[in-house]
Amino acid sequence: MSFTYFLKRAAFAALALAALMTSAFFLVRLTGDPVNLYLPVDASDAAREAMRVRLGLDRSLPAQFFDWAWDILRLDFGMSLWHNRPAMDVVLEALPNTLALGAIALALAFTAAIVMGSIAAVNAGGWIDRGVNVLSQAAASVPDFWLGLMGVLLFAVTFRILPTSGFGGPVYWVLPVACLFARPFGTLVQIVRGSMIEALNATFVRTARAKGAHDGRVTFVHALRNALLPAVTVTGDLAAQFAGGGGVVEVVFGFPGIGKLLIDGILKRDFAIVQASIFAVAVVIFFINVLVDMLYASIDPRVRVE
Amino acid sequence: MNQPLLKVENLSRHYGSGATPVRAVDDVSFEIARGETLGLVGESGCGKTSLVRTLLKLGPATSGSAVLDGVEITKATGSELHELRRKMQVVFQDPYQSLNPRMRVDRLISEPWALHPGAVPRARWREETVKLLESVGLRAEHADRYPSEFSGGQRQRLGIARALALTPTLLVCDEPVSALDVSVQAQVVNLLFKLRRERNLAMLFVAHDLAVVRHISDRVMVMYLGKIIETGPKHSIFSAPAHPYTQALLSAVPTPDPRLRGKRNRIVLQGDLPSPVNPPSGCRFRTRCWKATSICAEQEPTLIKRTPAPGLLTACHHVD
Amino acid sequence: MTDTSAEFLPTRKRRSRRILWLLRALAGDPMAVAAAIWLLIVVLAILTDSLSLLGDNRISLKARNLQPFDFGQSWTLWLGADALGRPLLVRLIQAASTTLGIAMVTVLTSLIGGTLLGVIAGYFGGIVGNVIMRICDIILGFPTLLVALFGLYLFGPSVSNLVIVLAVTRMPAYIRVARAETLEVRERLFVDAARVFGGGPAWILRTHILPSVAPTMLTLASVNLAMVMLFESGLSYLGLGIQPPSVSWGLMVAQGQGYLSSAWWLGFFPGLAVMLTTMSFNLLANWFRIVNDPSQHWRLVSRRR
Amino acid sequence: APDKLTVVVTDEPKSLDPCDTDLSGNSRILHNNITEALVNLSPKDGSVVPSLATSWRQLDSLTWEFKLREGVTFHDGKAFDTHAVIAALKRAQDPALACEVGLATLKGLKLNAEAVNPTTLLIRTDVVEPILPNKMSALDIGSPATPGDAKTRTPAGTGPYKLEAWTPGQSVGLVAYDGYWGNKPAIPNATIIWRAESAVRAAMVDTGEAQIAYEIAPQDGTTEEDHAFPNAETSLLRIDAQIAPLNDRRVREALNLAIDRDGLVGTIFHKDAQKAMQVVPPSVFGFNPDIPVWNYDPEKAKSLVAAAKADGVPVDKEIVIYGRIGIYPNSSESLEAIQAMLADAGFNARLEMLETSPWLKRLLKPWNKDRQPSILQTQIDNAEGDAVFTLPNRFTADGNQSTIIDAGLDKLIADGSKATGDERKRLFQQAFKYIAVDAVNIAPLFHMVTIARVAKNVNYTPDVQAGNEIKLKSISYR
Amino acid sequence: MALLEVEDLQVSFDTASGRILALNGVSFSLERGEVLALLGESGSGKSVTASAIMDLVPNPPGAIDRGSIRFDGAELLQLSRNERRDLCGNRIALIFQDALAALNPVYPVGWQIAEMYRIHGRNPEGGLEKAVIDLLTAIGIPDPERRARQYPHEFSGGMRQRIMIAMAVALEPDVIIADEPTTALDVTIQAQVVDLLATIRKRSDAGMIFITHDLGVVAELADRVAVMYAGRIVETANVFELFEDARHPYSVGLLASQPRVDTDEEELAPIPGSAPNPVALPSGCAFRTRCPRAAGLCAEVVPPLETVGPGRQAACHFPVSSA
Ligand SMILES: Nc1ncnc2c1ncn2[C@@H]1O[C@H](COP(=O)(O)OP(=O)(O)OP(=O)(O)O)[C@@H](O)[C@H]1O
Ligand SMILES: Nc1ncnc2c1ncn2[C@@H]1O[C@H](COP(=O)(O)OP(=O)(O)OP(=O)(O)O)[C@@H](O)[C@H]1O
Ligand SMILES: [Mg+2]
Ligand SMILES: [Mg+2]
Ligand code: NI
Repeated sequence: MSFTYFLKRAAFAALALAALMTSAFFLVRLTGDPVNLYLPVDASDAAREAMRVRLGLDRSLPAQFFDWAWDILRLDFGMSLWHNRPAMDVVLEALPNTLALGAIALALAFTAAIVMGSIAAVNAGGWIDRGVNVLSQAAASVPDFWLGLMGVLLFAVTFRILPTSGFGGPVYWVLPVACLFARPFGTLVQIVRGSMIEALNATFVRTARAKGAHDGRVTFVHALRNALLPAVTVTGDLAAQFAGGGGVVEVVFGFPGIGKLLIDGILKRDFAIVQASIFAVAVVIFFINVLVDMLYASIDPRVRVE
Repeated sequence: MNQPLLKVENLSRHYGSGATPVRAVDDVSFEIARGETLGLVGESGCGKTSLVRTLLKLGPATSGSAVLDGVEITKATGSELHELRRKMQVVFQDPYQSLNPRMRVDRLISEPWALHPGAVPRARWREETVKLLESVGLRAEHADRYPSEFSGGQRQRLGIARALALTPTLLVCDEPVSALDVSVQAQVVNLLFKLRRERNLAMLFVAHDLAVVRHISDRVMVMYLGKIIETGPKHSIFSAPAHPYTQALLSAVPTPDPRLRGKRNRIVLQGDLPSPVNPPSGCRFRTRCWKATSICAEQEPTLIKRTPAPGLLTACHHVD
Repeated sequence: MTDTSAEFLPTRKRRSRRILWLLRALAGDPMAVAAAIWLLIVVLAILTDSLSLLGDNRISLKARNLQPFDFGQSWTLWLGADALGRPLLVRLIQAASTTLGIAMVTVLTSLIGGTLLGVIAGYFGGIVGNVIMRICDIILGFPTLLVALFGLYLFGPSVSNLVIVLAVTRMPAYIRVARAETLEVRERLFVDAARVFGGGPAWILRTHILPSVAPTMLTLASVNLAMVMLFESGLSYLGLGIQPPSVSWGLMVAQGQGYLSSAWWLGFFPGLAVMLTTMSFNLLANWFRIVNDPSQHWRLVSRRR
Repeated sequence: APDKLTVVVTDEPKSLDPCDTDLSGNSRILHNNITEALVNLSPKDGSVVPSLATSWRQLDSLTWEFKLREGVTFHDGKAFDTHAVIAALKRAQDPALACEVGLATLKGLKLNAEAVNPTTLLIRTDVVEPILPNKMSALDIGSPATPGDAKTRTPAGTGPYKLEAWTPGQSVGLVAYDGYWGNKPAIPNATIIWRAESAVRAAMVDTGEAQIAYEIAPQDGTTEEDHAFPNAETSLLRIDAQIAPLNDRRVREALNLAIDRDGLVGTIFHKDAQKAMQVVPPSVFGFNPDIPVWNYDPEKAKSLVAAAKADGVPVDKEIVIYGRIGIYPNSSESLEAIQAMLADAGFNARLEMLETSPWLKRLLKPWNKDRQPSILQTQIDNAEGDAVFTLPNRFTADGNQSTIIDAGLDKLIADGSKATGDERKRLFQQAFKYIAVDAVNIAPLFHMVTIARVAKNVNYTPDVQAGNEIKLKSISYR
Repeated sequence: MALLEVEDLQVSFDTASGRILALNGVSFSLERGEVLALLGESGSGKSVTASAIMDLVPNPPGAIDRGSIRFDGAELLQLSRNERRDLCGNRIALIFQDALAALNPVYPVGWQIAEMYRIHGRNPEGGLEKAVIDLLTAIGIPDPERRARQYPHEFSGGMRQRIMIAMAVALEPDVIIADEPTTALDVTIQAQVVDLLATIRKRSDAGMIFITHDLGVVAELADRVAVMYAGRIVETANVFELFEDARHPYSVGLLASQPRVDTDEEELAPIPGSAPNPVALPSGCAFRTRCPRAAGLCAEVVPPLETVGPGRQAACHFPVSSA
């Protein structure tokens, strides 16, 4: 992957980002005025109006937009109303948590899925395959928030071996990771299994067998690398989704990540936070996509020509 | 009637734009008379399908003209094009792909009529379908099946029946038998042969199997890398080929006769077909030609009569 | 290149053969059978409910948080009662019709819209196609949750808005698949053949492309049904989807959360229902895929090793 | 005994600025832990007791004098004196800062402070303010080093604890302040964390993750460790009395009669909640004990509705019940139940649960002229103990959330606000009676209780102020 | 004793439409240094025969029901999986039809050739790298050092097929099975590949099974021909005998339907009808529905493969007599 290719992609991503941010700007503003939320209900109309003026919300939308766009160009995302701090600071505090959470969950899911999916594919049709199939379908179908609640009920409330929620040392990560793990794991097992079966039936695998390669070599050297591509694609998509926050799971566990920040930001009409998070997430997604492309190219030489 | 049915002049078809387009068809001229069969042979990737698709107006011509029965194909649009379509039909290579697997045979065959209201009144569709099926050696009850229920040879017959539905004057066949087994291939070749005679069809018959071309064509055209390098009546081409490529092509065809093994003077060409993106200068065949000299790199040979063989036009500097 | 069925059967016999084959294929996959049975139960339950055969569903604060598995009670109370004393089982069934109804309508909307847009983008390409695809990119650029949040905030959380929002967020997936399929089908020879016969874009889209794209889209839809259910549950859980007094499984889990340690069954059963139903859709979609892919048929018929 | 205590609350504080202590989330952490006010209110009877001020008196109707405690220093080393108070008062009233205290408690009042000497302070008001000391209990005094043009996240006060760290999204840590003027707290380290879910908060005390958890839902608050205390909140439904059919008094009365308050208490509401007949709890100055409680009488409700209908009131019109998600534990269950009760009485009522922001749109004016008839779920808090903190604005014609427009009531409230003593009490009682009995634009529900779960080994009994204060210095391990 | 002897091999597949008997009692033998052509229409079971020998029949849906495959005196079907793997590539090598699909797209071709040595623990003289480059040179790939590092998609069809061949002959196996190695190629490229195979067979004394449906290539390369039809071998004969004097009506039809490039003929003589449905083969002789000589007996009794002349056999009740 050449540097110019990277630049091209970056340019395209920047365009998309601009469109994204613009639509975010207008969408966020359509969700309503934050003033009521930030003043006591007893505050006078004058006080409300004063706040509107202070936040620049009294001006016309285009005027607000140009100011805002100029600020964004200087990477100034404004102050968070709720946190009383520069919005980017708040976002950059939450982002690493989310990324770590997503990365751990995905890495585990990916590894486990490769192993289980391959085993199932090698034994396609057998009872191991059926077992893995049911397990992975269940994992792919379980609502993550429910899994979280039941995890809390079981491991925190009943057995008291894990904290109910919150953030801190490794024990605090167990339940959120487990919840986020389930769906990618289920999906990936299905995908790995499918592409593995396909790869195992491919002519080049027959070639490998005809060459006298033993099953392990056939499976892991020849089939797996070819079967990896769809799994990598899906993992990339999932990673992009996770970059936007573990959403519901973060809420369930009070995990201070970008997903919770975003949800709170919207509920609290904290425009700066919402926009800064969207921006940060979009940048992360861009890098995830580049990474996936690089991974792709390193796995499959046919992609490299492009 | 001296007017040829189809007259193609300096036709080119390039894919992609910019500095290095794929010159799939490059400056090709030829004619087909009414009732005549022109065979087109060449290696894979030499531009046969591209030429066919340009003639059928499935893709735009880059330059040049093709006139069918007085109508300029490359410029035709709207109702003119619609009328043109009736005169010119196609049989594709792959009988598994060219029939929509979700349509029943009666619908498949009547699709041209549905698109040309007035060709055949709806009430007679069934009757005509049966007639067509019978003319290609199928039976009436086959009209209620789906294509997947037919064998390859039968499917190709369906394709032919459908192509004949609008009683065209020119039938373009893009490798109609390459996907078929030998025993079945012969059936289809015989069928085409018979139909051509019965209906006075003109045909452009594309193949890379020289034996089949020899069998069915009146005239043959050899294509190499987007260019026609030799053309002429079948007998001239097959018995006195003048272009080294034609010679090599003919000699490379294995003869089903073990006694000739090792006795024939076989020419085995070295290397592969060069890329049409960046074809060799001058004569395009020179990179694989054993006769090539410096002139071949400098000057492109024109397609002219160079040998006493009747009607044979050759594009080579080194015809002896 | 083998000809698998050169011998012909009358149409009716062929159809009954197909049904037989489907049954045999279903029998070959016990999980699919289980899934089908579960979905059947759910559908039957919704039917009985819609015919109001389920009896009393009134609030009864005295029966608040009644324990489940007390088989001495009327059968509607076997799964206990909710925080307002309504039989949980009946609530679950009512929620099922909301959840499934929303999923169905959503999937249908995005299926139809997405397929049309995708097919158009794929067949015509050009500016229209580009615009459609760029809009898809933008929708996909937002975290899905965010689009949903925006949508529901803009228009207020109501069932129809939920459907619209979910349909819009899911649509890009359909558009992409439909476009990819169309790009592929467009290059097929039978499409070229139709063009040679004089078929215009409308004809080709209607008679050749849409029918060819349909099976893939239907498979996608069945998988999506599961996804939409999960997503709706998630949104309702966050308080953005279904609002009380309407009820959906996700909302029931959310409401049950407040009773996690005092009445676990309030959140447990609806979540389980989501999981089982989602899984059933996934399993059936899987089965459907295999049934429609001749190269995988052996999975369903043979057990010989 | 352990030296650490963890308290779990519902929300992260919005700011930790001393001028924002009107928000209970901020106040719980700051008030009397980090920062202190001149005076405190006694949890027993609501009387004003000394804190940073040792004594005070009214010099004339518009002037008050406060004597400040000596030898007090802020956590940042600055001395506590009149300048600090003047600065704090200025900040609180600065419109640019939009402080909660200034906008809510001190609203409508211009305060002018003047230092006589470092320990004597004069405060002048622009209108008569009989309960100025009471109001001063809401004004926390931060260090004069607190920036004047922005809110702070690192407050320095005079309280027994100083802020150690605020890790956004996670916790606020407090440590005991060695230079505190009063008694040393028993527990040197305190952490405040927040979790949105009642069940989780409750479980955290069980698992030892926290020692005190507030706002436990009634269904969880059933163990010995759970303490219910009245929290000065009164839940009610505000009736939009201007839109038909709710503009008919009989219909509003019927609404009240149709609600089975006895059925709700002990199930959806905690058993210690008291049926309310007016919008303030009995502890508030001005509470009127003579207003009768509504009885549950669906038959009478039906007949009232029928009578209204006979007079051409469009009683079949759909009435929306606007609820706010999470306004108190079980808020949507309570409305679901109420909706069913109304339906039983023949009302065509539809429930709509709203997030805070859209709910505020319904709560606050301006309202659409041709809006639907509606009932709004709300609750009114009066921890300050005087009716003046409840009546104006909510029930006066110029109020931004009032559905009553009644000149007589306005006058009652205005007069009461200026009066003192029994006269004040009488006027306020009259106002409450008018609202509850004559205007009937509310359906009072309950004087609410909050449940706090306290670990067995912790010595802490929440009082009426526990909604706004965690009196950390009084907490100890057994 | 023959190098490779296949006897009464039956292979079946379970499919949705029923069980397919892909091989229905196939017997033939291969001598050292001999080229045996397996000739037959699409679907006649040629590839399945190769798969069965290489232990590549996918199970499920396929299974070897009965029969024996003896290689160099050992009964292959009784060997363990690993023992058979050790033979594959090492002593019996397979060349696939579609080289693009048969080469692993994600590894360089040099690596894939070298893998052959690695799997069987061979250490060629001069090291792996040299062995690979030597092989590539031998099959006529220019610039072998660079080419060895390239991936399959960077080669032309002919070159890929030659790389497959290089891989197959790397360990100098005793038997080479080539499954239609030239079918997908153009005539000029096909000529190159056929030449390469001819060179290889001259150089080594390996036996070769050459699967094709191209009579021309058979005439060019084969010593002996086995004609397959619907999962059976219907005729085996010396290549000269077959072309001059075929006995089975199917062989005769095949020869007659082939158009020739070196002569003119007015009308081809196709075999009527199409290949039978493998799920429902006609009773008795599977060819009878298309056979001009079919009689009542053909529908009842499966004609056994009988000797009809010195070293040649045919499975027909009414063989065409040499006239
Ligand atoms: N749509 C296209 N875009 C770009 N290049 C194309 C396209 N179609 C064909 N080509 C290129 O044009 C050249 C001629 O292709 P064409 O399909 O006409 O060859 P052909 O002679 O029909 O080959 P075959 O015998 O394999 O059918 C090839 O190099 C091919 O790669
Ligand atoms: N994996 C499989 N599953 C089901 N049937 C199979 C499978 N492989 C082969 N068959 C069937 O076995 C029969 C013989 O197939 P085979 O591939 O040996 O034919 P072939 O002679 O090699 O044909 P071709 O010339 O097309 O390569 C066919 O009827 C085919 O349908
Ligand atoms: Mg072609
Ligand atoms: Mg084969
Ligand atoms: Ni989610």
